[in-house]
Amino acid sequence: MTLRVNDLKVYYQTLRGDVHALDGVSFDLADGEIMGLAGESGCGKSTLGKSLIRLDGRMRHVDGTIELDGKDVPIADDRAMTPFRFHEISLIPQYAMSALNPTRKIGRMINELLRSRGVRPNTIAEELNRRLELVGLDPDVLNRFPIELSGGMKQRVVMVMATLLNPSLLIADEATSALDVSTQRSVVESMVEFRDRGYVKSMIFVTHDISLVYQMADTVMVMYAGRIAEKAPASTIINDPQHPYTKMLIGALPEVGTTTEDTRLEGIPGTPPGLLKPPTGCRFKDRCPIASEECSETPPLVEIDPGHWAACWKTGR
Amino acid sequence: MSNIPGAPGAADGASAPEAVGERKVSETLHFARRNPKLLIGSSIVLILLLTGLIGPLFVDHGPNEYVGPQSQPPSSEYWFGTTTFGQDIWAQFVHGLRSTFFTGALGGGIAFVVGTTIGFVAGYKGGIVDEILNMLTNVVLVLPGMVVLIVAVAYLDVRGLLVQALFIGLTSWPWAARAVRSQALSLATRDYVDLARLSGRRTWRIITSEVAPNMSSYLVMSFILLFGGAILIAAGLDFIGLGPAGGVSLGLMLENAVGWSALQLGMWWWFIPPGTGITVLVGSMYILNVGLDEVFNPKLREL
Amino acid sequence: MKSLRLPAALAALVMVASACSGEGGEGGGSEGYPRNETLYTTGTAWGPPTNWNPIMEGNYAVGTVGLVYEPLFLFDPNENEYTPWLAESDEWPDENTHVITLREGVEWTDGEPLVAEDVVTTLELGHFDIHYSNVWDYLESAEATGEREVTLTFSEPRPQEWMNWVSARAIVPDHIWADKDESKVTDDPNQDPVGTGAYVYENHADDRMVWKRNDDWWGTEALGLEMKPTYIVDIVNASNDVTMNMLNNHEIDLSNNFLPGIDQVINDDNNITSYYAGAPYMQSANTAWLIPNHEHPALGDPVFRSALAHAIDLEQIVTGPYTNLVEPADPSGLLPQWDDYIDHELVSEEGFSFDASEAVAILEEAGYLDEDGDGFVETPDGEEITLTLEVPSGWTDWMESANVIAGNAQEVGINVEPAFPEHDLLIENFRKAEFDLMINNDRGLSNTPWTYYDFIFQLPINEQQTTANYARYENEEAWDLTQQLAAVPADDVEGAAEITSDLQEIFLEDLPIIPLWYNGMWSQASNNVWTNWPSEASDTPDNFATMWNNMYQMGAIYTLAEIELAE
Amino acid sequence: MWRYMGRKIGIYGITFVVAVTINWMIPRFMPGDPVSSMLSRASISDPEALERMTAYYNDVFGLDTPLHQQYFSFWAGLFRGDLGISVWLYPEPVTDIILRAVPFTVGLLLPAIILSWIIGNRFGAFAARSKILDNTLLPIGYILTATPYMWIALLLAWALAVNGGFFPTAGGYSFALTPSFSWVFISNLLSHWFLPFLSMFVVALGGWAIGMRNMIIYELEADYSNYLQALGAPRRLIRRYAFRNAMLPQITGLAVQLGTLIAGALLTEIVFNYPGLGTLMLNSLNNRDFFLLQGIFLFVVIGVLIANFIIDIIYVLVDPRTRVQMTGGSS
Repeated sequence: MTLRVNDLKVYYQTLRGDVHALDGVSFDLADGEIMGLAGESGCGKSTLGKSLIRLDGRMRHVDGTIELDGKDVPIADDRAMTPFRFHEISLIPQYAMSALNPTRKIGRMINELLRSRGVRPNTIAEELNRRLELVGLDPDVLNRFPIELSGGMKQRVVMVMATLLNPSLLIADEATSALDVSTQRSVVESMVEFRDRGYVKSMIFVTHDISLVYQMADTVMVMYAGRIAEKAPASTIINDPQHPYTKMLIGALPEVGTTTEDTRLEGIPGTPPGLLKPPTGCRFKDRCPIASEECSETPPLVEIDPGHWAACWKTGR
Repeated sequence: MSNIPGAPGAADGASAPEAVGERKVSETLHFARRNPKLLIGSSIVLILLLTGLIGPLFVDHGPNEYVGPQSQPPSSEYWFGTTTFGQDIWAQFVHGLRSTFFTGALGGGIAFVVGTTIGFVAGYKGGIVDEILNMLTNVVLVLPGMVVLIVAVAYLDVRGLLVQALFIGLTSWPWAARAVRSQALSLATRDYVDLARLSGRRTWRIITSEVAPNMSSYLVMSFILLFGGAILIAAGLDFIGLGPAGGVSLGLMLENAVGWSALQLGMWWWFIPPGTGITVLVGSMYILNVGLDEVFNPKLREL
Repeated sequence: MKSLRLPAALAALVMVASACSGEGGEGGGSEGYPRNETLYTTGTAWGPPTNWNPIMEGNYAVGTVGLVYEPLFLFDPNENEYTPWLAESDEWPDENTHVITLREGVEWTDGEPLVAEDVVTTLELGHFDIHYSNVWDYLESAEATGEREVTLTFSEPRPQEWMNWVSARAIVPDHIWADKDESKVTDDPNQDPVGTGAYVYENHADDRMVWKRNDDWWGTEALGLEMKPTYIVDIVNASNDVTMNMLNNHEIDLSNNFLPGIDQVINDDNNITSYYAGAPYMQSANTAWLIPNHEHPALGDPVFRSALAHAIDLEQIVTGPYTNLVEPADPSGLLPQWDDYIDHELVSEEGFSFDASEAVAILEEAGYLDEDGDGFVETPDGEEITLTLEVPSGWTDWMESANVIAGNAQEVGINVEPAFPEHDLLIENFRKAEFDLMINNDRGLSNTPWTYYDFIFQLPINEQQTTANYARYENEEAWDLTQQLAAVPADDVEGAAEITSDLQEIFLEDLPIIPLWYNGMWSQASNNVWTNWPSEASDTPDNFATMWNNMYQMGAIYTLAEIELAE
Repeated sequence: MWRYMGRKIGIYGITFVVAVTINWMIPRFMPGDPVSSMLSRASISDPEALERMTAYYNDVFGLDTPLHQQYFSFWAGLFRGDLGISVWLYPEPVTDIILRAVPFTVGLLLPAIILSWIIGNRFGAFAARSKILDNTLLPIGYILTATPYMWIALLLAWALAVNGGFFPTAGGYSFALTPSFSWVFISNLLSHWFLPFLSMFVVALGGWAIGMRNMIIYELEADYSNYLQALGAPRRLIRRYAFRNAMLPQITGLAVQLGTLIAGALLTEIVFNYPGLGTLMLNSLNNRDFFLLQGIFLFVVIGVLIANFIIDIIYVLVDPRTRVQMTGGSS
């Protein structure tokens, strides 16, 4: 078991009170597992991605634990988290295009980063070149400035850089959304390859593009309003979703390539509840076509089939 | 001044504009009320403005009249003391504040109008118009404004506040134009502007109704900076004797104090108030501006 | 900490610099002029010294005439006497002939002796267009009638005017100047001046002129005058406050500027003195006049001018901007040094004084009434009167005075607004009669009140009035009298006074221009290094301690010999 | 590469032509006449002589030729380095007068700009470190940059020279000295230089510190900073990057602020009667010396253009982004 998240609660502090962005999230991630994390914007999927590596200034860890390879991950303590970062947990950010210091040559920046994390760059230089070649980049990019690279090249550089220390967990946060379809494909393929070669043990792939998830992910987790709605192997989610929300989500997809964000799920009437004062019970009940009285109780996340978890009173019986 | 990023949150305009707008306003207000920089800055500016507006009404003699004993230090009768000739320095100060505000507002205002107009048009229109306006901006930007002002103002026969403000306005707009241009440039490519363009609305309407509101905070801050800048330039001109003839301003007070050897005669009450007035006024404007920046710009709120 | 390295370096720099300033403050060091051999003056030069050509009046470094080049006579305004200087003696065989004998043993600094030809050549230069070309209007010939004897023959005797030339103009050496063409004479900066005087050129920079004593000067032997300072460093005028500061620190020995507030300094610091120990502290140097443009319908009317004159509260100006550093002028406008020429009886009868109600009465009587109720009078024809009083921008004391005068005038219903154009613009405007009112003091103390009356009454009126009668006042009788005054022998004070009395009658009747106050012979001295400055006290010298242009020729040169090193 | 530089040079060229034209135009189309001002000094009473001399000076100053010819001869003179003859300091050539003043102004400006820039940037970066520092240092910076140059000069003069007596109040060097390469002279020069320098330095310092503080805060919020934080890079490394990147807009700021700084130098010189271009400009103004005023204006403009050009080159050298674009790197 690589990662075990237990009842994680992370709130955003705002003027009007706490936004319950993650409100009791529990799941496991197995060695070698690539998990797609999907849901509408604002459902907490990015918050989950961030929480696992670094809470930003307004995020507050309220409750819950995280365990990585049996070790406790102290996400509330920024300083204690430092040893985990990069070495154990790494990130390909949403903004990979601008994640590199624009005024440093890429090689130099990587070296400086490595050195600051206690790694002698020359012990790893060869590996770096090999991995660059693996993703189809000339090692000469190290002598270039970020501005000289195309978006896809930068993306791949970030990918190589993020996984250079063979982390246990890689979080890819909307890592491909800024790329065109063919580049997306090759980046996704590289990621799978990295997992296969053991450069990363497991991966959480945050995206709104379910079709992309389907191509690469072993499992898919769907979140709704700060909670997990359903988690299951990718094919199950696509072909046999159980949670009404997942069903509507999949059903609302007009075709491959269109993103959930663009369509705004017009197929599902209503809007997600505000997370400032989340409603009691099932958070989907107001939009749910099959909601009934019992939905005013919070449904637990239960394993309805092996590896298939859902949080709905109507499933799993 | 290129450090103020584009209007945030412009992307989600369509979903629920009113609700979002309202929330944004109330949020801004909330932060505004809690920002010490904004509060301190604006209250000082306000106090000085009120002093300039109301103060003269409570002084029953003209600022240049010989009313009291000569060279008196501050006293209960003459709060800021008197000049070598027995003029009431408090009277000069309040009148001076008034004209300083006037020059600043007018000079800054003219620069603002010219700068933003050129910036908007250049950024929005693009192409050859942009090319020409940008060239113009760069030329005026490179020319040392104060020196041009000195040369030009020196040759004027009649010097008044109005003319001074006009000249200041006409030379200090370039950076505003440059900054507004780059902002407008990024806004002009946004969807809703495209939509407006497609629907055949006139450039001017699009700029005023679509582009400008989205950078209103930015514009407010530009105006304040131009305001403060104009005050400083005017003070400089006044100081070298190119101020309005027969008028009163804080810069002229400084000039007079120096000209009549207030430093050597130990009459600190003559040159401290006008200099402090200018410094505190402009400084408060700058601090107010940082406050505004923090209020408008969520990224800065956390610091 | 890297970020602290630069501030530290800066702090070190501060310490070094302030250490240096201690050294610099003493004003000496091995390369400097020794403090106790150097006289620091200021208040004479308004710009960097650029030439030493005594013919380029108004352009040469002050001191070029007086210290380097010398005149034939000095004039002593206190005693009203001419003292032979380069001349040894003179006589007037008849009213059209003046014979001047030069002093023996005077040498130019290049070793050549002073000869009669030098005087002739100097006069001959007047055939070029230079400032004294007009001597040839009344001079017929100048001849060297001996090695050291010059005979001047006049076509028209104007002794007052001629003696002005003799006592003000410098003689240049024939052996250098005879061969110069016109452009050389009028444009050459004359970098290496060869004179006869007590000082020679030493050095100059944009902000200073340095003269060095001529130890072979003839005057030491002939007159027993020993110039005390080895060096004179004449500092180009800075602003009032800078000068005041240097004086306070005794960095300068003599300031010939108007320094506002100097009365406080004189009272506080025993080592800074002026001619009088109390107000007005200074002697008078010239009269500041309010000059109306007679082409203006109201200002052309003597009655209106009289009303204006009565409206001005001179006391307010004297005590306000000037803090009693000047005195109100006599209604005749003549300087106190010309007391003999003032007809006091006439003046006390006909003279004006400040009386606002009188001014209002005069206006009313003459029909200047405020019919339209705007608070200001109109002409009897009902024309609005709006007058601008112009003084040069930056002349702070005058600007302030103009404000006072405008206020005074407004109080009696005459609409006067002050304006401060650039000096040269003002000059250009008043020359062309494009002004209403202005303050002017172009003429100063001289050997004869003729210079004043020439200034007031000169005719004819030209398209441009460049040196006199800016008011454009036309009175043939007055001009005739002025010309008669020019012809009175220089030593005939009584004869002159008779004519000036007639002139004063016309003047007070018509008030072509209005005398305001006497500008001071600004002079404040530090006694730290040099003492025995002229003052009203009986045990000190009485010459001027003012080194302005033309003042050396009026006795200021003696002051350099009379001052003494402080103990 | 050359496109970028060519463009810049093009703009500077146009600016220069505009400046020269403005410069040539202003005096000629404003009221006032240099020749009559010249003659007023010479006190000529004879009207005929006056006329002859007017013609003479008109000839010297070239004012009696048609306007377009004046314009071209103005340019021609410019290329010969001949800016005319001063009216005020007749008959000295304007160029000579200005060249005497330039070292003083440059000696004041250059150290003040460079030192205030370097130290101000460090202070700004330092202030951005924590909220407490930010809230204490920042208002000081704003007050400094809001201080009129002449006022800080006055305060310093009052405190350190008039009252304290630590420094001289006026002039470029002691009146007792003649320029030489001696310790006495140089130390004296420095003590006269210090206060004007200090007042310029202090005001400029505030501006740079604030600029840097604002820049660095935006840099610290930039994506690459966030990413480095997520990868556990130490604060120090991130600050170093942010500082370096914030420096780049500050270099451009140097060019933008140049005009203000020069204006500040002029005012400061006037307060201290420092024998540089500012004092000279005031004198030429008060004496309506067109040629001198024009000359000073041109010198200042040329100085600004050269400085801008140098700043451009420096910018290209230190900012890889422009450098890469200039060498034609991809996209």
